[in-house]
Amino acid sequence: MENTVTELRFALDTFYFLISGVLVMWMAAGFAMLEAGLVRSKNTTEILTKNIVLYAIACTMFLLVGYNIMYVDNSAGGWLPSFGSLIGIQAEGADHSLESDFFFQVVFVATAMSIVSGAVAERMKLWAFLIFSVFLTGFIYPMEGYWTWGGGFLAEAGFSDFAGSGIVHMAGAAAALAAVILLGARKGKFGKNGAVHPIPGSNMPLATLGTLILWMGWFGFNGGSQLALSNAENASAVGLIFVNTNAAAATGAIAALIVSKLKWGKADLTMILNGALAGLVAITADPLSPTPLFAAGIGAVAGIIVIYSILTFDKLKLDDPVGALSVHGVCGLFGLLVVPLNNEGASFASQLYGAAVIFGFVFVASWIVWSVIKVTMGVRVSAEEEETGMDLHDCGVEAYPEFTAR
Amino acid sequence: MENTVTELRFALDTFYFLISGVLVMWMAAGFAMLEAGLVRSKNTTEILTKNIVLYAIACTMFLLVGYNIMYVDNSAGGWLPSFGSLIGIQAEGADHSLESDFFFQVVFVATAMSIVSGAVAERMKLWAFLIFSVFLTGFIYPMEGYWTWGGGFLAEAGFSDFAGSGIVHMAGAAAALAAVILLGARKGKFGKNGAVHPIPGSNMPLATLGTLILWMGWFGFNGGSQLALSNAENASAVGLIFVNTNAAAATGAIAALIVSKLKWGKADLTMILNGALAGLVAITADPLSPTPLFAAGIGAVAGIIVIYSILTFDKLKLDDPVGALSVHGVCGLFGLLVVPLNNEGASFASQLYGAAVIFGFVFVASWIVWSVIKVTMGVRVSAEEEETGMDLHDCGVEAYPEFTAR
Amino acid sequence: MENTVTELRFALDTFYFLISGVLVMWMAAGFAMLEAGLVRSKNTTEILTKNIVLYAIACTMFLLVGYNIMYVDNSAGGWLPSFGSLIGIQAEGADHSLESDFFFQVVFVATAMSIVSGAVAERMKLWAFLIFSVFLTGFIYPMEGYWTWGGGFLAEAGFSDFAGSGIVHMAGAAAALAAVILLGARKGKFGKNGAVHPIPGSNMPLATLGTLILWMGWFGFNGGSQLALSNAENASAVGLIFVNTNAAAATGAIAALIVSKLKWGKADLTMILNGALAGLVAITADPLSPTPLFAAGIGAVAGIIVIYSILTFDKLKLDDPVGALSVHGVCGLFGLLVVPLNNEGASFASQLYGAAVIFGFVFVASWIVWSVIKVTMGVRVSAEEEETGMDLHDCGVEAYPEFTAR
Amino acid sequence: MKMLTAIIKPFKLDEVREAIMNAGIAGVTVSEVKGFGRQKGHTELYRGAEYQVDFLPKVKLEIAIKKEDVDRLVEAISAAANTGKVGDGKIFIQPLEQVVRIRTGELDEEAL
Amino acid sequence: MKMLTAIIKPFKLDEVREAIMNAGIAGVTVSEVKGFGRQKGHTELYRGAEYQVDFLPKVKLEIAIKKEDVDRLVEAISAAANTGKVGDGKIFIQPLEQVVRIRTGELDEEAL
Amino acid sequence: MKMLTAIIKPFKLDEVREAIMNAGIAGVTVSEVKGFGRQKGHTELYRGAEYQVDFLPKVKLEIAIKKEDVDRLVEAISAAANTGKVGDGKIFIQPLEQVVRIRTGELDEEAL
Ligand SMILES: Nc1ncnc2c1ncn2[C@@H]1O[C@H](COP(=O)(O)OP(=O)(O)O)[C@@H](O)[C@H]1O
Ligand SMILES: Nc1ncnc2c1ncn2[C@@H]1O[C@H](COP(=O)(O)OP(=O)(O)O)[C@@H](O)[C@H]1O
Ligand SMILES: Nc1ncnc2c1ncn2[C@@H]1O[C@H](COP(=O)(O)OP(=O)(O)O)[C@@H](O)[C@H]1O
Repeated sequence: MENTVTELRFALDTFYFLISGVLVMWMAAGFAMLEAGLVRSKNTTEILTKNIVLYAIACTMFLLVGYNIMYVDNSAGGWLPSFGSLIGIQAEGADHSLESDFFFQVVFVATAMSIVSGAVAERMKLWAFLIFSVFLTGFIYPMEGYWTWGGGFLAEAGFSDFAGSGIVHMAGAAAALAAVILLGARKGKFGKNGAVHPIPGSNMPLATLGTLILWMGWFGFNGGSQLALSNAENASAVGLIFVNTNAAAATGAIAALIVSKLKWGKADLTMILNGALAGLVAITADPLSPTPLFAAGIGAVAGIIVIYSILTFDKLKLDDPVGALSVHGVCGLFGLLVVPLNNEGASFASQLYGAAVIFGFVFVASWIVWSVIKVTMGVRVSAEEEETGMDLHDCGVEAYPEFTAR
Repeated sequence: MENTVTELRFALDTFYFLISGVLVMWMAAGFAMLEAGLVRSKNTTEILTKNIVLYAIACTMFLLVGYNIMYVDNSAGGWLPSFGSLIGIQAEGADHSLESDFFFQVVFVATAMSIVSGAVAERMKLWAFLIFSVFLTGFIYPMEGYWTWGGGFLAEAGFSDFAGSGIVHMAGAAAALAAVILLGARKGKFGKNGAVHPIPGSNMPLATLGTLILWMGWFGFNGGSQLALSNAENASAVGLIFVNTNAAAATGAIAALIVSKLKWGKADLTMILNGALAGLVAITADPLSPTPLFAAGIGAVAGIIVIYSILTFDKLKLDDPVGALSVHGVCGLFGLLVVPLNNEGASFASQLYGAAVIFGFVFVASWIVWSVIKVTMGVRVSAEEEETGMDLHDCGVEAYPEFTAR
Repeated sequence: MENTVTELRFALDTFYFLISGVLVMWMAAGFAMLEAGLVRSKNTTEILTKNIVLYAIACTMFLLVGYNIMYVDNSAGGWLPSFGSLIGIQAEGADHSLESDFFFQVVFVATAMSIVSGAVAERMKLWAFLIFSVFLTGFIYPMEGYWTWGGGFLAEAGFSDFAGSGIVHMAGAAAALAAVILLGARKGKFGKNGAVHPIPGSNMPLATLGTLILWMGWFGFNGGSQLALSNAENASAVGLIFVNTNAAAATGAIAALIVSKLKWGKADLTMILNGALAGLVAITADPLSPTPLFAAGIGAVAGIIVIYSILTFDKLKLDDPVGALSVHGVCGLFGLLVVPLNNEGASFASQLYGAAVIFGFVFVASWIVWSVIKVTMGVRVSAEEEETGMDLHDCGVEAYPEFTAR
Repeated sequence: MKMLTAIIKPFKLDEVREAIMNAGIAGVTVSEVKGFGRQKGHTELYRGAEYQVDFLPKVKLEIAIKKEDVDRLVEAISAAANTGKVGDGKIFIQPLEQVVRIRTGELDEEAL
Repeated sequence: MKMLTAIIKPFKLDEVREAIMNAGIAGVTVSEVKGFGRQKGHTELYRGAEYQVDFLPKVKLEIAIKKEDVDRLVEAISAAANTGKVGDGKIFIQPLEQVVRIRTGELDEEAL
Repeated sequence: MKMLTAIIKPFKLDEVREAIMNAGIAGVTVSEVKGFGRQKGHTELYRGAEYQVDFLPKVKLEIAIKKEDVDRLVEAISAAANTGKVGDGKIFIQPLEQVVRIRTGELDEEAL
């Protein structure tokens, strides 16, 4: 009887991991739609290809080496992971199935990689991107992930990142930033004298759908990161996480709307979408400690930050078609830095330390990988391919191939 | 051990609330896609903006005041709610986490508001709509919600509305009806001598996707409204609710198809979509008492009603681009009125009473708010904006902004 | 207390069935979007209509007769099912609610039928299709389903098909194949001397979205097919199923990408989408016995097979706009045949036997139904309708009806 | 024969089509175009950057007619398409030497 | 030189293009248009309201050619585009005074 | 008056539009077309079958101008649209007999 109950708890927690994982997996569709909506139609097939294949590569690489690097048999507090075989074996007396944990973790890796595809859209070679994704998902992410979630030295240093504002989102943005610098801007984005020429995406309904998919998936992302549900404390925690996650997204959207209205007199839809995502990224560092009201506040600030951040990157001539650097990088950092306001276990210093380590490592490691790819096979499509669109060159078929003149 | 089991039940019920809530949250995307598909492309960015922002506003307002009005510390059987602070505090010995309940309830509010956006599409000012949504989600809906679900006087009067055919759907339609009357029809919709000039929506795949999203989300809407799952009786009830919900939607779609084929010789896709939704709305008043066969019957009748209702609103020159008045209003009422056929706890008189109270209150309260907005800032865009499309004026970017001539 | 725990297990398993069912129901949207993306826009409204109505018909027919035929009161090991009333009554001491089981099963039927719509797209009469769907979902599928899952003679013969590579997917493909032969190819698909003229689909983002929806839904499809979750063994099994399902899809996509790149120098997006689905179909026959690495291998092989299979059907002048015959038929068979490699309970002979029986029965029964329809009302639209598009003729409205030239 | 080309505001298409039909003209070919002229474009906003869109949606009608119908048709179109606001469009008249009806091979005025 | 404009049924485009190529003509500019003429439109149905759509999809080909090629090309196009049913379309021939090839600056017949 | 029709590469539209404006021309009508000519198309790939797409996206500009502006405008467009690669497009010049401004009824050169 006691055993039955223990097994029942095991079953419920496993189920909770799996359902959370399904929601995070669904975020792959969210990124795909968001990015497909925010690029021009001549590059849409290619961005769709990147998105579905990166998810496939992330899942495969994390199975082959990534999970092992990040979680299996590592020493506590270390810098370097051990290497063993695949995903290890289920521990005696575990609270949930090992595979359900793996499943939940594997979809996170894909999220980190999805962040990159948006920032480098419309100009990066398909295969350069795919090769990079092998490295990020198989090695770079698992390595830095180990430092905190695998029990490595950042965990020991008191760095606190509940569901990955830093470890997933800012890390993805760091990898993206390296690429954005190395790649240069899309042709025509920046004019003389700092002029910014917007390049409107082709499909606002897809961008909105993508954002709402991400919003939905985020309940799995943050909610699942409690890592247990089966007693009252954990269940209540998960409930609060859902409420806070939703509140931050909502106020992020509203804040972006208001800033947009005040600044330009109009409701800039893609800024509102970015505002919602900014709120989500920011609350991800700690969706459990704040009250819902405080969470709403964090979301609102993130919704403001994201707009000014996007404008700043434009001024710096760092071209990011979907705003990934601002949403995931800047608001990820912001999320990390406000953790100590609500969570006594975290200090501003340790948060800064952790953020610096993660950003530094991922940026440098990514820079090296991108650079090698650049030197060997090149990272950027030719000017002519950029003009005609990457769909024809890389994929062979346009996104909307009917005769209708493009 | 006993405690472990109690906590386990608490955890399972909390989880059930949260997952149901995620499904209902997802309905926000359903409404967004359905409406984006059923408006012209020149108004698509604007309707997307309305949909995502209304969800954000609903979540924020219900956190700030709505949940409190509807559920916290109210007297049983009353007319007026008490006012306290935010979402209250978890009761001792609760069956599930307070936050999970709040989360489930908050997504319902958004549904009610989503109903409005479709009916007023293509002509209502963005900001008039958003301001109204503050009032509906923060005050009007919570007030009438309290009367039944919060234990107010309608609950006492024996009014029975399991998951909200009246409280959510018909209420949303009542608010929409007030606006539709005050706004007038879209330019060009009605000609001389009662001629109806259809204004086809721009994107049937989006409309279909939206409907299927709503269908999916409805399992959370109705399934979660059992409010408990963790014993055999409740679990079986939830199972039956799923089956009945699905059956009513299926027969609603089939009935609309058949009527359409008999009347016009063709399969009118958007009528079929409305038929499925009509079945869903109608079964929502009581998805638990009927047998699956009876539920299928209710859905079929709703699928027929919705077509004739849409035709009637057109005759009355009440312009409703997406059929929200018929789907949510008329079929919501129909759903309420058939409850007594299967549920001995309900009487036809009390159902009629409840429907009248809800409709009357929401309609009048909405009328007042809309009227104040109309007088102060106006509710309708200028004729020229209507012609050019609201996207350019309110949002600044078209839904499909590429050069391709619109 | 013991009772509470038993009921709690009942509740958890019921919930698990229902959530799995919701995920499978969602696959209806996946098929709808995939097919809408892969047909020309002039046939898009019609394919959307087919998809939503077939789901409605499947749900209704399976409620009225199908579930009864397949599961209720049948004799073990038999050929012919018994006939009783509707879905039967809940057994004493059941592990989960009867309705939750019905719900999970009913969404499977819809999947089988969805497979057909893609293969016959762009040329089959709407009503011929809908009438066939009554027979497939009400009789043909339940009959062959009974033979294995209902405990009939194939179960006895040791045929093993965990979640339906054969019973659902290959069966759907068999019904489709009969139709594809009887219908003939779309006008213009095949030229002289074996030339294949591709007819590109109209909307790659929808096709990709559809695939990702299917991928998501498959976790319910395979994960739910364990049929129990509430103890450690079952929960662990479900966890492994999720991991294997995901791994096979991922490697299916990657393998199809690599073959495409090697053969044609480009990343053929719709082949990659088919590759992911091929991996999913193949692992469905047994997602539990293989290790994740082996599952990845199965997916990869399926991703290769699917490409060559599509090319072969083209050579045979069997026109299948979405690749359903290859994805669901050929890879379904492949999935069945690799089961014995990991599962000692299955033998190659019994797998072949089961596959032959299912394929033979469904193909012949479908052939008969299609033939009767062909003789009486015709299955194929007129040449002129095919030219103008089926949307205008069958549905009355185009998918993107705005003035913009098609 | 003449080829008359009219550039009009899109929402005037229905009225203009009726005017043409009432003038007894049996055929028109229509296309969507973008026009640039005295009517000024609008400012759009995308991700915080404003930009000027100078090309406005217009509809182009091409109508082959007999010489003697020109004046009547110009008047009919002008009346129907006129809103009095800048951007109402233009009518261009060009020579047309020969017309062939593909179906029958009929020529010139017979083919109109 | 002449400017030949052909309005044809969309699904005939491939055949007509081949006919043009076989006639030795090297260049064509194609656009999608909607046509209104003797061929009647169809009734559409949307949310229970029927409405008449009079504009049918057509394809327009514009081809600049030497004077002496006109007859040959008219015949080739007519043959390829003909289905014998109403709505097959028309060919219009207009004067063309000058042609410039942008790339080289070549003029007139050299530029074709 | 003349009707000048230019077929150019789509990405050159902005530059050409500026050149036209700088030449003091006040109006242009633009449409998307597909062009077939010496520039070869590309091979596309769909579901394992390769196929040739011969029609390339082009932009067509139609500009009604005074006779004396023709040479200047041809030069301006040629300069702006030239990339030196095959497919840069053509300019066609046709007679234009009459122009009407719908809004005011102004005629001919007044209406341009
Ligand atoms: N010179 C021209 N050549 C070709 N098209 C022109 C010319 N001038 C104007 N147009 C077309 O006519 C439309 C209306 O012209 P515009 O100057 O804006 O107003 P109006 O017709 O009132 O003078 C333009 O958008 C353009 O499509
Ligand atoms: N007078 C006209 N001017 C311009 N286009 C015309 C004219 N008459 C017909 N057309 C074009 O030719 C197409 C076919 O014409 P229609 O009268 O339907 O059939 P047919 O070519 O067999 O006489 C029309 O759809 C329209 O695009
Ligand atoms: N004879 C023609 N008539 C009409 N349009 C033509 C003709 N020749 C070329 N074009 C148009 O000009 C475009 C460019 O022509 P092309 O022969 O490819 O290169 P180029 O302009 O360098 O000679 C074509 O795509 C087509 O749109």
